[in-house]
Amino acid sequence: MKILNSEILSNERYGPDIYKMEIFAPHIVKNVGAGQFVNIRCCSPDKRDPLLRRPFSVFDVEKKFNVFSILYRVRGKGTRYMSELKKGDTVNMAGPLGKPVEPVSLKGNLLLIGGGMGIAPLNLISRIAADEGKKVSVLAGFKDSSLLMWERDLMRMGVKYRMFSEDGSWGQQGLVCDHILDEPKVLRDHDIFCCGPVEMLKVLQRELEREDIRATAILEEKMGCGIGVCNGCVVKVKKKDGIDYLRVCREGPAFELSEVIFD
Amino acid sequence: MKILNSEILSNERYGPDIYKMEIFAPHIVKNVGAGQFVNIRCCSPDKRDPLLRRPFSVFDVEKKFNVFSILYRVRGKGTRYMSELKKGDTVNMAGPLGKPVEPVSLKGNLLLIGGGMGIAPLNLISRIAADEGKKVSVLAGFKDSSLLMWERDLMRMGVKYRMFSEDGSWGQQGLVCDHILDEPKVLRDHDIFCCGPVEMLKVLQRELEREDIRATAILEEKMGCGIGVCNGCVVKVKKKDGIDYLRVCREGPAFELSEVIFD
Amino acid sequence: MTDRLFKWEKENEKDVPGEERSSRKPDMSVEIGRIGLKNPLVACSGTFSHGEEHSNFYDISVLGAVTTKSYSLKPRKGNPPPRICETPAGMLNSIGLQNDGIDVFIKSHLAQMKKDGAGIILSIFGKDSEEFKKVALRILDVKADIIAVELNLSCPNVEKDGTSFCAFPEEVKKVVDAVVSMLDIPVIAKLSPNHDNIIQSAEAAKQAGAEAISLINTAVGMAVDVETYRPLLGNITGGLSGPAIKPIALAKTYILARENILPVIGMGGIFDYRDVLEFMIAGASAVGLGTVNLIEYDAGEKILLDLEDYLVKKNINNIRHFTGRIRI
Amino acid sequence: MTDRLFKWEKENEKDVPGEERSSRKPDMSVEIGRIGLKNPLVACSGTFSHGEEHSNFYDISVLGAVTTKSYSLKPRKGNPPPRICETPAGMLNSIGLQNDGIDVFIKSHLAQMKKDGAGIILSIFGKDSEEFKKVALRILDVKADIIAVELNLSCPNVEKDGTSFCAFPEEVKKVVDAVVSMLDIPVIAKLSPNHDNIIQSAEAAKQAGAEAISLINTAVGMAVDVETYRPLLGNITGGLSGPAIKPIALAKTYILARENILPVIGMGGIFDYRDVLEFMIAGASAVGLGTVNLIEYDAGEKILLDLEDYLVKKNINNIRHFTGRIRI
Ligand SMILES: Cc1cc2nc3c(=O)[nH]c(=O)nc-3n(C[C@H](O)[C@H](O)[C@H](O)COP(=O)(O)OP(=O)(O)OC[C@H]3O[C@@H](n4cnc5c(N)ncnc54)[C@H](O)[C@@H]3O)c2cc1C
Ligand SMILES: Cc1cc2nc3c(=O)[nH]c(=O)nc-3n(C[C@H](O)[C@H](O)[C@H](O)COP(=O)(O)OP(=O)(O)OC[C@H]3O[C@@H](n4cnc5c(N)ncnc54)[C@H](O)[C@@H]3O)c2cc1C
Ligand SMILES: Cc1cc2nc3c(=O)[nH]c(=O)nc-3n(C[C@H](O)[C@H](O)[C@H](O)COP(=O)(O)O)c2cc1C
Ligand SMILES: Cc1cc2nc3c(=O)[nH]c(=O)nc-3n(C[C@H](O)[C@H](O)[C@H](O)COP(=O)(O)O)c2cc1C
Ligand code: FES
Ligand code: FES
Repeated sequence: MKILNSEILSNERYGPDIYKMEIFAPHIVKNVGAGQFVNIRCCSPDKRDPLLRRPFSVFDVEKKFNVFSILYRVRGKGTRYMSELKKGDTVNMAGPLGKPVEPVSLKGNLLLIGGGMGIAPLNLISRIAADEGKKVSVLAGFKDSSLLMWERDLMRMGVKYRMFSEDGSWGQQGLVCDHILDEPKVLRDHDIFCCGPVEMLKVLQRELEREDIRATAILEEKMGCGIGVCNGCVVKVKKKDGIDYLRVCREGPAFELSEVIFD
Repeated sequence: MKILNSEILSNERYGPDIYKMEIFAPHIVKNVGAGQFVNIRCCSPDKRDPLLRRPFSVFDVEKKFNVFSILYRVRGKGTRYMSELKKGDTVNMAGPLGKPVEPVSLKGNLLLIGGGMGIAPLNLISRIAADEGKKVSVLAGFKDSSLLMWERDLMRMGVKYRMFSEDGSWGQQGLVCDHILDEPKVLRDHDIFCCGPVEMLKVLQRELEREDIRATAILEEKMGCGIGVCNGCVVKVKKKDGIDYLRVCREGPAFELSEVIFD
Repeated sequence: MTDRLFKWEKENEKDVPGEERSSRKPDMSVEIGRIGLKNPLVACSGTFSHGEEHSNFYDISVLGAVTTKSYSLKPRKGNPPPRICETPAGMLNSIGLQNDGIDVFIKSHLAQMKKDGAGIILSIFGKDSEEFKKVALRILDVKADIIAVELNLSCPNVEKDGTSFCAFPEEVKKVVDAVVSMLDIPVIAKLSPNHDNIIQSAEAAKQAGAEAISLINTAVGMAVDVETYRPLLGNITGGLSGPAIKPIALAKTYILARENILPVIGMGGIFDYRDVLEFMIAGASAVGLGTVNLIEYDAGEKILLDLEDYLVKKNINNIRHFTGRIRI
Repeated sequence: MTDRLFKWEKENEKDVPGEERSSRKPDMSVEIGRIGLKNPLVACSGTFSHGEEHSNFYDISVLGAVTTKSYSLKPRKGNPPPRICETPAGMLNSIGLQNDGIDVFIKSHLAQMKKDGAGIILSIFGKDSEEFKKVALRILDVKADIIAVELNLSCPNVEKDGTSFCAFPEEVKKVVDAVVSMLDIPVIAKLSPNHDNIIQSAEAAKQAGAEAISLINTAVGMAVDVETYRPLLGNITGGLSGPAIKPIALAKTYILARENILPVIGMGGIFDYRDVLEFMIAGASAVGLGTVNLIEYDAGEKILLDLEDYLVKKNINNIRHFTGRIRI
């Protein structure tokens, strides 16, 4: 593995404060699995601010062109720096990192439940599954309609979806978990992957537990290194013999939802 | 006085690694005196790297257009940041700072002795004196010919000059101080201003002392604030009652050459 | 405040109507023992001279108080240059308490400061408790003009390798005692991060009658010129300040404030209003703006406005709300 | 190493001919007491795990040595998250010595490390000298595989507010003594910047038979979430590392190395070869790369090459040339 300066092919607005960056990177495209991420240095090499790399899920890949993309929201100085990069600039990046999520879907059907920017890794899962001819359904919840462009991407992948927004400006008004247990039998037919804010995952965990339905959660945590050396990015997980702290960047980012302890 | 975000009108190569930046700033143009400088923040406001402002002498002013310029060499991360700014960007800047050098030339003739980037403040002195109809002569020494463009500026001001370069690629081969005492009588006829590397100023001090000729030196020192509050930028100066530490940004940047203690 | 080529662009920069701040202006005042300040922002000693320069940039009387450069009995020339060196997100200084001496301050600078109208905290320094006492004596006549005296017990630039009074709680006590016995105005003891006895030092200061603790002075640091093998400061070591040390200063503030010995004026790397809130939440009753004054000359005014705006936005009508609010 | 769309651009990135480094390769080896290293670059404990991950980026056997994560007698789960927080030019961590325990290290990780081929410094931690002794006992069997044992006497994340063994020189002595009495391989004592007694601690370590001092561990620091009023670390305070603390680390290195008590392995904020030289000029015999490993995964290799290039350029044929060269 190498840290490479890879060329940016495009870096365009995807929504208010949201950008999609396409990067030419054969080594990522060749090796990436669903759920994996890249770790990006967000300043020129002689600067120490911001100091740490920033992790971003791989959003999509275009095998033929050796191109992959990330979808990111501008939150602070790291993502602001990224948003100012232009086509032809390079981005200093390591990856793919994290454990790819399990070979997709024994059941043949996939249900992806996303909240906000949590849709980023779900998009790649969807892409891979769709390419393999699996049936994919998406349930996703948002504050507003700022990720509306995603609908087009899903349509192109031929994926079934249902959207919720808190302000009612996109899809149904409400939260994605509101009706999650309406049809438990359908849920049981699917391999479920979810990613989103902790609040959403907590509700999902509680609801799915009631019907004893399994799901794979893709988690985020502040990272020191992204490669498993610092033990900085741990989440608390139930194990037979008590609790354990597992690294999102190494044992994760995918965990069995029921085992995660959010506190 | 204010810290202002002023608009850059041009920022172009002047020589290898040397740039001239033209800035629209009525408040600087109106108030600036010879020898004064501006203090520039070399990163976006949310960054802490580089932390301190960087001082640059005012190189030239175009009163009519409310424009002034600085001439700078790319040395480190601050000047590299500046060199990447474009026409239309703004630069966060305070000034004019420092004490203007004394009302120019009682003697009517000016001799400016410069070394390397030390020509930057001399250029403004020359401009002001020339505008007042004073006779200006310039002696300047360089490593090579990288500041060759300056010759054109001097020609336009109608200034007499003689250049030296260590590698012989511009003007006479040698150091600017080599022949400084060839005609002491001529020197005595001039108000002398000098600016350049400490090594040059040391030699000049020694040589001029021999003939008891006065000169005004424009000095540089690492700065904390540039406005006189931190006492960080001091130089050692001989005073009647011993030595004293004077601030380059407040009592300076111009000092009586014979009083400065370089050690 | 953009200085632009095209005048009409200026027009668009007017305040958005409806954003009138004054209608629900929050109460920004704080109390530090007997010291009342109209807001918690105090300019740090040595980074604001006596306020004259910053007055060119804003009306410094908006500040809670201005701490003067540390004054000693006799004028001090300070340390040999270079005295300043930039470090990652920080800076080193080895000024060495260059100052005109307390007499010159009283005779000339004080009048200027009174005119500028900010509350004055007079920082003083002496080589031992006797000298501190002598300085205090000079202040007696003008004590009505100053809010408090701050004792610089923590300058890392006068003794070898940065040792200072506050290395020894008993010294702290002696010095505070000497000054308190002379002057019946509030006394603030300023401590350093270079010793691990801040709690003991604060106890000692309290016992001797101090009103508050200022925390932190600079951390001992150093930098080397790789080409010349020389230290980048004339004094070899110096004091590290700025954002780099903010986490250290916050931890010290938290660890001391929690003990409830004396109110804490927290400082070290504050650059914006969020930094101010961090210090207050960790336990500070007021805060010091230091290095930021060297870089953003109008920081005092700007941070104050930002703080007020934030309180309004959050519907908090009292800045004291934050002190010690940390949720553990 | 640019990954570019146009292959022919890659062609231009070949080394410029005539820059063959090997022909005058400088001597990079250093000696730290009985410890000989092929070059002064040591990976710091806790930032390199046991080397496996970094092996994906370069051949880690080029390093002078790799220090393992600190291992304790029993596995430790570490502190609750969040454990990481970025600060200006630095970072806070409160990992809390999460590790698999010394037995797992010996049974599984050690074999991996031997395969990777770097010299091994085994960092250990115990809650008291007894526990240190027990850990040392386990190492007896594998002592041939390791260059030295480093005693972590300075982790700010296990005791309240960052207190650690090295607050007390007598504790330092006891622990070093306990380990040295068990193990006849070189012992390194790792000290912290949080106490002002490094000279005394180093003396104590020497008396008890330590071979060298590692300096510095992280500085106690803190950060607060202004919106939630919570500390940004689960453990409230944490350890500050990275470029922010480099000036502090350099000063400590200088102040200790000058005393000539024991050789110093200097660390704290090293990010490039010039930082390495600063530490060596200030007195370090070798240096530790810490936080940089988390960000530039191939830093070890890159800094080594840059150092070698610099020595060649300057016509210096021995890296030991720099140690303590400071010109005062
Ligand atoms: C494995 C992993 C995958 C990720 N994938 C994506 C992705 O595909 N797209 C994307 O937009 N983001 C993603 N993130 C989050 C992304 O890394 C952060 O948004 C980014 O680091 C923020 O950097 P910054 O410098 O802009 O903000 P900072 O200046 O670091 O922070 C600005 C503000 O945002 C908050 N913040 C920082 N990180 C997060 C976070 N992870 N969640 C919520 N708030 C945060 C901070 O607390 C702070 O208040 C991922 C994170 C992880 C761990
Ligand atoms: C009053 C005053 C007026 C000045 N006017 C000009 C001017 O008109 N044009 C101009 O190009 N520069 C001028 N300088 C110098 C200029 O401020 C520095 O070159 C600049 O601060 C370097 O910033 P940096 O971040 O690029 O370099 P840094 O990253 O700070 O430093 C890079 C390297 O350059 C060295 N360096 C930094 N400053 C200086 C210096 N002043 N002299 C020599 N070496 C230095 C550093 O030691 C370091 O090795 C002036 C300085 C002063 C004090
Ligand atoms: C240039 C400079 C000079 C200083 N002089 C003094 C001083 O005279 N007396 C004092 O008590 N503290 C002095 N300090 C310390 C500051 O008052 C403050 O405690 C410290 O810098 C930490 O705050 P900051 O990080 O915001 O600067 C000085 C700091 C700087 C940067
Ligand atoms: C994430 C992290 C974990 C660390 N864990 C340990 C440890 O287990 N044992 C130890 O002695 N030091 C530990 N340290 C301290 C480093 O080894 C080093 O002393 C310190 O970080 C200063 O160097 P740096 O600024 O280059 O990182 C850790 C540091 C970091 C950042
Ligand atoms: S971020 Fe370092 S172990 Fe995961
Ligand atoms: S730079 Fe601060 S006084 Fe001159």
